[in-house]
Amino acid sequence: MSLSARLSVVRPRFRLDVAFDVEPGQVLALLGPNGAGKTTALRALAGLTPLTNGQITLDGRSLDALPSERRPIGVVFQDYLLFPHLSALDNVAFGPRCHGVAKAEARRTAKVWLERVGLADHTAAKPRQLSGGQAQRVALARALAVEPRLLLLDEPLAALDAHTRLEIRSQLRRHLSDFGGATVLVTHDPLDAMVLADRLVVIEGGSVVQEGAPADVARRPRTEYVARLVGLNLYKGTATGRQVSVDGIDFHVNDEIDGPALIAFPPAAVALYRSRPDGSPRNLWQAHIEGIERHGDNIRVHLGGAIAVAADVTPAAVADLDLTPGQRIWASVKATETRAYPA
Amino acid sequence: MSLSARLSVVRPRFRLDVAFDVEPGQVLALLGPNGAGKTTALRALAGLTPLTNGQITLDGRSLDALPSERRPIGVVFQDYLLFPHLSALDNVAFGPRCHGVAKAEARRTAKVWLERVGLADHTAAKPRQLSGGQAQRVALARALAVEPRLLLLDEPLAALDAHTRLEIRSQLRRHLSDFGGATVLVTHDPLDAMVLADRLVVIEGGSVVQEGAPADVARRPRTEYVARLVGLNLYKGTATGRQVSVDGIDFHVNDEIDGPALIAFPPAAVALYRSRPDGSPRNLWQAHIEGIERHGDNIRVHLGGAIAVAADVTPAAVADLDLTPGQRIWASVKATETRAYPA
Amino acid sequence: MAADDVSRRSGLTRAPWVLLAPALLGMAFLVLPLAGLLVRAPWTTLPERLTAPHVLDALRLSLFTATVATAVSLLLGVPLAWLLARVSFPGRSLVRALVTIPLVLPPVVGGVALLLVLGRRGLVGQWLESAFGISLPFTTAGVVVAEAFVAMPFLVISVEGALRAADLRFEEAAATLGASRWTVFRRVTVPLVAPGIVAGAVLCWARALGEFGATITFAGNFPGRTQTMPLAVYLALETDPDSAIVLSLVLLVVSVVILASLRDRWVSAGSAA
Amino acid sequence: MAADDVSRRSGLTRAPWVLLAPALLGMAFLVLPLAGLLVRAPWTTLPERLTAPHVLDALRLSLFTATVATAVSLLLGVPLAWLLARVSFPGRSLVRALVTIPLVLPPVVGGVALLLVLGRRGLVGQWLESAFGISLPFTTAGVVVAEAFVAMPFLVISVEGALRAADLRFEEAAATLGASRWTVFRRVTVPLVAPGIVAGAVLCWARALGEFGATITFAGNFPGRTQTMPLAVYLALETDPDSAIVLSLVLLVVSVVILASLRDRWVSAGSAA
Amino acid sequence: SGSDSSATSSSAPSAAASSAPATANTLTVFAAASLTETFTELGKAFEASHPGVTVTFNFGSSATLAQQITQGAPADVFAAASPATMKTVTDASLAGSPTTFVRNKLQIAVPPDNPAKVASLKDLTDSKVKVALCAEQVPCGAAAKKALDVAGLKVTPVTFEQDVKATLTKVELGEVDAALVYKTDVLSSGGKVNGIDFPEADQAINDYPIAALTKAPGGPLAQQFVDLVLSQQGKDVLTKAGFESAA
Ligand SMILES: Nc1ncnc2c1ncn2[C@@H]1O[C@H](COP(=O)(O)OP(=O)(O)OP(=O)(O)O)[C@@H](O)[C@H]1O
Ligand SMILES: Nc1ncnc2c1ncn2[C@@H]1O[C@H](COP(=O)(O)OP(=O)(O)OP(=O)(O)O)[C@@H](O)[C@H]1O
Ligand SMILES: [Mg+2]
Ligand SMILES: [Mg+2]
Repeated sequence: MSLSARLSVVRPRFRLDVAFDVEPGQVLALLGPNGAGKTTALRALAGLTPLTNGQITLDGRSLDALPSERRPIGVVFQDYLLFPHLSALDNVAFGPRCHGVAKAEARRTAKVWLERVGLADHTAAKPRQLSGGQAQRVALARALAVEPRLLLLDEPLAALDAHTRLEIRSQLRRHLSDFGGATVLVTHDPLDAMVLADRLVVIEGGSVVQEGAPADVARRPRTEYVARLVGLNLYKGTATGRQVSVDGIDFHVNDEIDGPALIAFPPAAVALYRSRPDGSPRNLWQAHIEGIERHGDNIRVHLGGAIAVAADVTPAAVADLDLTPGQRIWASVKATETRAYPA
Repeated sequence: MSLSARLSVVRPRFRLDVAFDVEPGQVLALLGPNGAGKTTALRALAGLTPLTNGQITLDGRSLDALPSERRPIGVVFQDYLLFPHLSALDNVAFGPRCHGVAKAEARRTAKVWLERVGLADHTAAKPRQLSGGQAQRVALARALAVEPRLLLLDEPLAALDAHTRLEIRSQLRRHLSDFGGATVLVTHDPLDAMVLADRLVVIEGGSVVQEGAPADVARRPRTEYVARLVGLNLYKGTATGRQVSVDGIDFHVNDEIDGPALIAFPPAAVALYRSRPDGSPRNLWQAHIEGIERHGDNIRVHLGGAIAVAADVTPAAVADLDLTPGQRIWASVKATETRAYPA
Repeated sequence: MAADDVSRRSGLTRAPWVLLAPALLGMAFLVLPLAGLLVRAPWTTLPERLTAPHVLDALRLSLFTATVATAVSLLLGVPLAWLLARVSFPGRSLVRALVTIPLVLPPVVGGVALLLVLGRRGLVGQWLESAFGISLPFTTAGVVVAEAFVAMPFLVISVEGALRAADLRFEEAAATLGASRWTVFRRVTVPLVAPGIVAGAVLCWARALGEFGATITFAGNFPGRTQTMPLAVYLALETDPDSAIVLSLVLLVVSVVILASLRDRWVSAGSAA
Repeated sequence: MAADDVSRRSGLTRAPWVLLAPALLGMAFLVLPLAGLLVRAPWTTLPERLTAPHVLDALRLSLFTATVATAVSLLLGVPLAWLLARVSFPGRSLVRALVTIPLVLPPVVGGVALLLVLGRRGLVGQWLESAFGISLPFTTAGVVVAEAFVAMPFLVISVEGALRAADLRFEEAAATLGASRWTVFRRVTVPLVAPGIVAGAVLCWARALGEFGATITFAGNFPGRTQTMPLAVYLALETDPDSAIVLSLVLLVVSVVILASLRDRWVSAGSAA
Repeated sequence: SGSDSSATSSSAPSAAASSAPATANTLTVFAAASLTETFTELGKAFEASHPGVTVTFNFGSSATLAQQITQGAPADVFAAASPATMKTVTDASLAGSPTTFVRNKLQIAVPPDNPAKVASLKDLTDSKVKVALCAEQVPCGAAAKKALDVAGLKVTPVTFEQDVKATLTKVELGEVDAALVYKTDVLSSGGKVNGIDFPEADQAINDYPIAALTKAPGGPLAQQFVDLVLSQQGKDVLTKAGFESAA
């Protein structure tokens, strides 16, 4: 087993308590809302924040007693932290130099890495002459240039534009599969997480609330945060047979289930009606419109009432139904689009 | 007219030359790849980088000669720049205090703003005790608390998690419509741009390459960068009637057009076949697979050959076709899904 | 953002020898001579020497004048450092070098120079006396002037260094929030470089406390009025060297106690950043 | 990221009076006494006084010893400052206060203290002489020792202030790249606080250049070997004050020229950040 | 100085009181640092015989004091350690003709164990003997040079000290084997050095001049203090400290 971490960090108004393993070659994504403790966990792995409790084992070796500089790690920080007095090239060559590589050789390595991240033209630039995205790419190159066994990335793609992000993302994947080390990635972007990670660990308020393969997490979110992340509406209810009751509304579902249950459905599965539609009364409730906003090509309607629901409708539908905030409306969800699973 | 800007900044290895107007209450998004000059343009508007040439007019008043502190602006910086020695509350109260508001009053205002961005619990925290996302929300509150006439935002939502981003985004919209000032927003996130902005200006290499309403830009991208941003394949070709020829491949399109033309279609509109399909030979070409990656729920296949194309297919299709990198394959696009317009 | 964590993992055990060895050598070099003085001090007659009235007078005067001189230096010196670090004007590097003059000038000559300018017959002193009836030489105010003249450059230069090392972008951020240059200075610049200002003030205070040559020349050596501890030490050296060592030790102990107790508070309060 | 742009919009015209007034007053206060000396200087006899052989000897010796003393101080003092700023150990605040001792100690007493420790019969000096045949008093090396003793605290304290104001997170980033504490110090810490180190070195050099009391007490006064400019000035003052003023002016002009020409280069090279 | 209780009116019987009424009960004496002990004692005596008068001393190097006086310092009496420094003041017409009130004679000072076995002036010429002399610019150095010239000896010292106390300190700490210093200094060291007389010392005697200053704010008190120093009482105090009386 490559990385095994049990991390506990106690702060005056915050407490982190998480445990996870990462197999060799695997990428673990840490997801969580702002202030969940993702950066704290990463700092603990890097040896920059002392553990109050717990242990970190990498390739069978305990890292706990090792200072940062002796840990075989590479870190990309959330705000880059490029050395302001060194050129981009020397920033990247810094790591290899520290590992005993001769100057000329280290610079050659650095040049190769800068080329890989698409900054061959900016080797001589000082960090203050780089744009935000350029700086983050240099930081990425700097972390990768030490050929770490454990790569720690705090929002590595956040400042990259769509084009570059695609490129760097696939290069990152390629490089990761090359050296077979463990990677821990902090990101807010569900797409990044889905594409890059083999496993997700979702942290909220310092504790793990869900973990699993990206597809599983995406299909069966366990908290509202995860549900929003993967674009689903999520409710807690009580199931009896094929029926889940949530705050007085009965949802008919395809899954056979009993007891406390979670039920999830995408906003696009919600249909809106000006008057009560005929037909089966299940999965149907009355709501009022709290807000309307553009969402990609569609319109997202926020519904209040017994439960808060997001519904995605086409602009045409908005015009047809003449939707306005405050209006009362009927909403329903197709049973085939809802997914129910034990809470 | 609220804001009218002609900005020209010359640097040793870079030259910015852009012009745009922003109507009162309008939000203009500046998009562009890393290093395009977005931050430079914002700094010029804020009076932090001197103009080599050009002029800035806000509400009929020229800002050129005014120092930053006399410009009625609010700025959120790409790396927050919270004052490390002040609490979150005092960071937000700083602006009102500078505008002559009494201390107690300024703190009240600040408290309200921190509540609006969801940080009521962190008023006393110093910046170093905040997570990245919390810090950025404080920066947002700090910029808004001075009730600026021109709001400048450099990636204001980049560090926010999905949940908070949704909230802050709609609050931002609400506040913008309240005071009716002009807003210039730099972002990489096409969704942010689409949802928040009334108009997009796309910069590449220091010059404007496209501008217009978000929907127009999304429908008719003019550069590869914009095309990728809005998720389209884009090619330059020559049109004759309903046919556009791109590097030897003939595309049949719905639009009547002649001369140099651009043609765009979504990756999902590309169909893949193991052997040459029967039927109309148009919109059909042979390619090889360069890469395969997950993309949301689908699989994105990168195709090489006469033209580079991204194709989105379902996981089931990948299994059926047994796609592997290097493989040769036939690709086609439905004529109804392609859009052609003059280059 | 949690850089303060790092201090927790520090400790002498983790300091590399290549740094620790010169550091300890330097410390020994600065502190050992004190040991020499302690060995040599006439411990038996110490109490009576200490309680002599003029010793307490001199000590009180020294602490008072050094503190006032430091306050004056802060008032004039921090803006001067800011000017040198943040405002570009022609001849700036010359002015910066001129500011170091009182450092290089042998203090006795400094005292003479002060007499030439601020003395009763000096360029400015004449006018001060006729216009305001102010005469600085041979007064406690004169001691403050002499000490400030000699000590202020220490403050100016170390604060300027701190200002240059500080991140300008915070000042830019303050400007966009509507802060005038003065507000930026007061509410952003000064708090950010507080550790540098504290360091400069310590240098300035200590130098003022130990000032001898310029003081005796410009302000004279009148007990209770201008006789500071270093002047008392000088006279004691003439008559009774052992007594001089005792007086020096008193000066040292008092200043070390004050610095050790005060500075930690300033430093932790000032450098929260 | 382009904070350096801000300097372009600076200028005296934009400096607020509330800062400019005290800054200019401070500048006048430090520079005016020089005017006094210039007015008083015996310009007619200047050339012959300057070309007297011992003047050039003393000047050369002063520059040499002050430079070597600064080098020694950098070698020992920067690590010491690092120890005080970055490593927490029991008694740190006491050590920090003890380091200021040579500042507060009247220089003549400092010289006596050095003799007590490093003199022929001193605690360490005895051993130095018997073991290595090294005797410091009355030698040029002794001048360097005396100057370093007096001037090093200026370096230590101002560098410590700069270190405390620096952003620790860059050092953390270096550590994650595999840099040992020593490498972090050498390749990250020192370049980042370069402006502070330059400021400290300037203080140290200037203080060493002007050193009088400790030097004459510890190293004595022998032309060509231990007679530095301040010693020459002091003795000239006894018999011929005009001559003393000329010598002082020479010292000043040389140091101002050196500082004005060198510092800008250091500062711009060091503070590229 | 506990005579403050006496009436102010009694303090200035002379007519000069009207010219400087505010300062007439204060006397400011600028004196060479080597006179610290003796003059402090004489000052007390003066205060005792002049009720209501306070004597303030400003002790320092004679050259510094001369500088201060020529720059307008409010001094009544100047007692210098050398005629040269007094001359600076008289040249500026700030003092009447000075009087020599004491003289000081050189001795060879050696550490109590006398490691170099120095017994005479000639022994100082031995290159193995470390010798400290005062610099020629200061009075004791001038005297030493004169003595050595008279003796026809050439001594190469390791240092030319800035004043006699510094020279003495070098002997006390054993840094040098011998030095030429004043007899008063040997005496005041309280046995930490031994003094050796030598015949040439008589031809190299240093005079201490004293003068009342012409612009003295203390008026006639200045001359009265000078008179006290020149009186038998003054001589007693000074010779007790090792000074030779001035003929
Ligand atoms: N101070 C400077 N000196 C020289 N060149 C600079 C400076 N600041 C920025 N540049 C260069 O100017 C160009 C534009 O930079 P800018 O920061 O405006 O880009 P950006 O569009 O904000 O990019 P990003 O999205 O990565 O933040 C870049 O090529 C950058 O390297
Ligand atoms: N040095 C510190 N002292 C006290 N509290 C801190 C410190 N650093 C962080 N915190 C707190 O610990 C919690 C976790 O912070 P952390 O930086 O790990 O969050 P995060 O998950 O990385 O968030 P983000 O996505 O916004 O970067 C936050 O509530 C933060 O306020
Ligand atoms: Mg974080
Ligand atoms: Mg940018």
